[in-house]
Amino acid sequence: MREIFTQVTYLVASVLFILGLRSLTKPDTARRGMQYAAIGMLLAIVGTLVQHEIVRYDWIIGGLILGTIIGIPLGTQVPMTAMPQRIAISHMFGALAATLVGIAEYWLHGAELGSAKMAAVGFEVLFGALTITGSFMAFGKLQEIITGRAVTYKGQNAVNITLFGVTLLMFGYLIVHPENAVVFYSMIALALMIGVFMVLPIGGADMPVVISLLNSYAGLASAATGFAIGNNVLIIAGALDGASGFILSIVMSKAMNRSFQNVIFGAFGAAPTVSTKTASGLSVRSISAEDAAIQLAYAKLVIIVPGYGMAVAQAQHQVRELAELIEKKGGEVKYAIHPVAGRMPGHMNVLLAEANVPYDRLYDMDEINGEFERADVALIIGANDVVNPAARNDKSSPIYGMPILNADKAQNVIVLKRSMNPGFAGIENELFYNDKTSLLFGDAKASLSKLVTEMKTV
Amino acid sequence: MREIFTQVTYLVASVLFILGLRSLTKPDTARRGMQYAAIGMLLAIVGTLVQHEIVRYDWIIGGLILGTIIGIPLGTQVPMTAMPQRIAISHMFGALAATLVGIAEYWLHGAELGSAKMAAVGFEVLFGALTITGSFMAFGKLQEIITGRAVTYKGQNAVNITLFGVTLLMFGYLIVHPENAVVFYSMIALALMIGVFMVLPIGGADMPVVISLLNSYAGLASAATGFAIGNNVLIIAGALDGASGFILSIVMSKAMNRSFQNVIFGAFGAAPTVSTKTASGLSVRSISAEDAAIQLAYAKLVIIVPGYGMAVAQAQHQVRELAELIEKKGGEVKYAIHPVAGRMPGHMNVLLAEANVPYDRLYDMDEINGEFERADVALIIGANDVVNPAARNDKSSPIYGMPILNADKAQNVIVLKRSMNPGFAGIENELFYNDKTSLLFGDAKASLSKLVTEMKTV
Amino acid sequence: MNLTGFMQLYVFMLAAFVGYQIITRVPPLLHTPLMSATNAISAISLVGSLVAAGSDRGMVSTILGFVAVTAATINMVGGFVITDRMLKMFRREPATPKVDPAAAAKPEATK
Amino acid sequence: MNLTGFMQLYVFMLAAFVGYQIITRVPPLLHTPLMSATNAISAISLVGSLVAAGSDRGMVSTILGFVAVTAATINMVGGFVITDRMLKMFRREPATPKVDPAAAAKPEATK
Ligand SMILES: NC(=O)c1ccc[n+]([C@@H]2O[C@H](COP(=O)([O-])OP(=O)(O)OC[C@H]3O[C@@H](n4cnc5c(N)ncnc54)[C@H](OP(=O)(O)O)[C@@H]3O)[C@@H](O)[C@H]2O)c1
Ligand SMILES: NC(=O)c1ccc[n+]([C@@H]2O[C@H](COP(=O)([O-])OP(=O)(O)OC[C@H]3O[C@@H](n4cnc5c(N)ncnc54)[C@H](OP(=O)(O)O)[C@@H]3O)[C@@H](O)[C@H]2O)c1
Repeated sequence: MREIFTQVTYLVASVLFILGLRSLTKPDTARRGMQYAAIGMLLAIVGTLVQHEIVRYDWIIGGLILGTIIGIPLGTQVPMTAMPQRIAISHMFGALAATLVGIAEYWLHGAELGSAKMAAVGFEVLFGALTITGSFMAFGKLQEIITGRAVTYKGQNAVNITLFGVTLLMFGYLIVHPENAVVFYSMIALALMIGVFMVLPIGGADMPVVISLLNSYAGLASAATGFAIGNNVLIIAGALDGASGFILSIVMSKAMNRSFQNVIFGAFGAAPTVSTKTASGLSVRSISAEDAAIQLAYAKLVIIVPGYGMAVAQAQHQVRELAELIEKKGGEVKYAIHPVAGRMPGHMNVLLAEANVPYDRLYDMDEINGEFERADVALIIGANDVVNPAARNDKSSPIYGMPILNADKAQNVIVLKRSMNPGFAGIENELFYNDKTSLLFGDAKASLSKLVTEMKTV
Repeated sequence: MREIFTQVTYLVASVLFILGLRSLTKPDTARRGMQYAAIGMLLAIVGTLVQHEIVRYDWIIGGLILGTIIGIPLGTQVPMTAMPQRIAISHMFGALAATLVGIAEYWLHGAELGSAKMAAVGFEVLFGALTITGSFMAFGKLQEIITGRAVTYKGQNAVNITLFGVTLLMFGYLIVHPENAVVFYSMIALALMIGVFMVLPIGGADMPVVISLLNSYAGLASAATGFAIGNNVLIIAGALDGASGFILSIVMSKAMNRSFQNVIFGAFGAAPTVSTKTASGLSVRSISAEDAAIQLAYAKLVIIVPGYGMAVAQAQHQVRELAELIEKKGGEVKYAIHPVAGRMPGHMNVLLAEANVPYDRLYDMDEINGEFERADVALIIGANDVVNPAARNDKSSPIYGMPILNADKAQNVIVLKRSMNPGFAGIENELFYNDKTSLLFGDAKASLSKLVTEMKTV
Repeated sequence: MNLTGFMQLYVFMLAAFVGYQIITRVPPLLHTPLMSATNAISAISLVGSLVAAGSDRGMVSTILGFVAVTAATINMVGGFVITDRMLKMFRREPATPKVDPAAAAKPEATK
Repeated sequence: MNLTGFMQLYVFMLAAFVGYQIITRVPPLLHTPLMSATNAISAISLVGSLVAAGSDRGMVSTILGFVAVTAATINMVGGFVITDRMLKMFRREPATPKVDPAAAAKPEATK
């Protein structure tokens, strides 16, 4: 009887999870849908707790309380600008849980697991372990605990490949001889190392792709858990998770027009290695906040192009303020969102949403690119690569072929950045040297605040 | 070992089925995809034949051969115009197979089935049996073996409901007492009767909705078979089948803007009962093929509106011919396809495709409705309800609210039909009495051939 | 209800989702082929029929199985053939003058 | 490989399909919430952790379970909360002046 109740809760939970993710296809239904998913989660937990196997609750309650205490601030306090590392670290937790469950399974049954279950547990701990360390490294790089630079050394790939090969051999051996605990635990150790070495050579800016990849690994790990302990809701959630991570990493690579290999082995994002053109001879025109404000005040259509810099400066609220002032002065404002602006998919959207910018003002690249001709001013706020014309016309450029926003087609271009430093791709951007471009140097937040005060006086 | 092989073939088959249906979302990939699905089917059959249980092949081979002999003509000979009844009859075969397997299961295990499996077998034979007779009735009505009229009598619904109630009671009883064979077989008998009585009161023209409904029942029946004999590929195929039938019947009801109940209990399509407006006083203008040809010859844009009449007359090839002539004369030709033109979803598309009309000339209602203003001639070939303005402006009309093609917005309207008889909905059509409308009476095929010859001489 | 029962429920539930998502994206253009395609696929009930017909568990089961096999085979053969026949007809580029097998069935098409 | 094993493969295969079809239709607008949403859902590994922590099968299992429960709970709580926090921020109609809890976290938002 109880058994049936448990099973029903799992089935219902699975349905609610699917409906929850499905609701994310429309902004209006999204929130409600995810609340249902949360209910599904609670159901599944209750369904588990009533099972016969569960005889002592002390540690369970302890874990739930401790987890909640840590979880709430992670949910409420983390600023939107820190989402990438926030997501990286949560992959670590997920993978940790999966791996430990796998280890417990092995600890309890060891040899009796039999080959099939052993294979499942093996997958579980393999993917789990390398996701733990991999995600932690990604977190560290994004949080700048570890250097964001790509750490490379001679024979690196050789080392990684051997590591990988050995681990696979051990895995194969275990499927035949599940009883050999030494192999099992050393396999986990190696997997943990693989995680570290895999992420080490990847530049901090490439982390988002890596994170999504790890996301799908974490998914596969929990799916494997489902196979090991014979639980469908785990398999389903894992599969959904895996699909999501996989598809998002593809989306990103596409929008950056690069291949996985390139991301994983390319050691891209290590600026010095790739800088192609240098700005020798070219000169830029800088502009004062006052003049910029005047331009904006008399513009009919202003297209705002936010980029990673806006995130760094946490300037989204000032952006909204400025936009409102421009509208007061009778101008129209649109936001042009490049698929890989910022450092994670949807980064700009969520930041601007936080600043209460209604999402129907945000236009995808294809929707807006035609309109730049009409725009009097393209206001570029901490964006760089996503408006770099080199992607169109410089075959030698590492970002050649990447679809970009046609900001250079606007009548005037105003760029907010702090210096002449390059962006993520570490390359010069001709746009900044274009005659119609003028740069307003300084931290985006500061510059925007100046612009706002100036606008008020205009 | 063999067991595993079998299971693998089933798994692969399931994947190929899903990919096959998925390929139908694009006309270019569709054919290839369905060929993969066919391969999946063969795999599953091989996987089944190698099983240990199967010890004698004589009857199997007999059945396969006989089925193939009957199946090939059903696949190659049936004209596109007969698709509705073709599909109806095939539902009957499908349901028959499911039901017989269910009976065999019961015959062999009877009481040992246990409640759970009994429930599955029960569903299987219930849905199966009523689909057998229901589909056959639908077939009969469409093929005009049985009267297409809705057969109604006093207290009909009462009878049906009691029948239904009794059957359900028996089903419930069987789940508790699987051993009672008498109840089992009489339940099947009742289910067969339900199928008949369910379809009897529904007009021939409403059959497509019924067919799709029966389609989903057939799907549920084979899904139930899957549950009964513990076979996933059956469950999956059944679910896909069920979903398809269900969604298509919704699409149709929507496009006819009617509810299921209305279709099932409305005894619609029984012309005399509903005819609202009569043409008293109004006069129509008939036109000669010659004059019509001239109009078409000098038209810049001709929008062709095919309807059920084109199917009846099998005139699709003449339509293409005429269109080609119009183009020779420098006119542009577009086809306006109403979602429920004809007697089944996609009816017109498949007929015109058969006549080699490229599918990018066929426009859905929403795409084309804006263009009728621009059209010099709207050529209506055996369409009626789908261009009836009453749907827009006559609240009392049974089709009021149904989205229609705005043929009446065209400069001139030429209608090809045989008489002043109404269409499926059995109601008058003001459009025919409109000043800009002229009717070319006669069978569509004949009229079109005339038009073609005239065009050549113009 | 036993565990396999639940497993089957999961399979059914997920398959229904997949079906719903796929079918809702099939364009009206291909609704007729869709109908015959699902017919063809539903012939998978063969796997049940074959066992009934071939596992020599008494004449009744064998005969029932035989009829079932026949019926299912009709759907399989007829269904896949007619679906292919239809899909073959859907073309993008303007119709070519050359005779094509599907249309050849109707003389007019060859014009 | 046993039958349940295959059953599980079916479930995985179908779930992957469903996932693929859903995710590919999530607009870029919601890609960040999507990431945190899948995080939250992945916390379902709790069901495994709880058993390990509560079924009193030796201290090792219990401790491993305890840590697992903690980790999974962090994802569950943190994940659902932050997802909801984000989704709450997405608005269609122009921003309203009234202070809203999510934005209130950042003083500027209240302007
Ligand atoms: N979105 C994703 O999913 C994703 C994932 C992986 C990689 N990427 C990559 O990230 C890049 C995103 O392009 P992007 O144009 O958004 O950013 P970007 O190319 O990295 O450029 C950021 C710009 O912002 C400026 N900046 C930094 N901090 C600032 C501050 N506090 N105030 C004002 N300006 C500041 C920088 O110049 P200064 O230093 O001189 O101020 C820099 O020019 C693309 O190359 C993309 O391929 C994106
Ligand atoms: N497509 C679906 O899935 C579906 C399903 C269920 C119901 N329906 C219903 O079917 C109707 C379809 O509308 P429709 O406009 O296509 O057809 P319709 O309204 O049924 O009208 C058919 C017209 O064709 C004419 N016609 C019949 N045979 C002809 C021939 N040999 N030559 C020339 N004309 C001929 C008839 O007039 P004469 O008799 O005077 O020639 C009639 O006016 C809608 O009411 C729809 O709701 C459709």
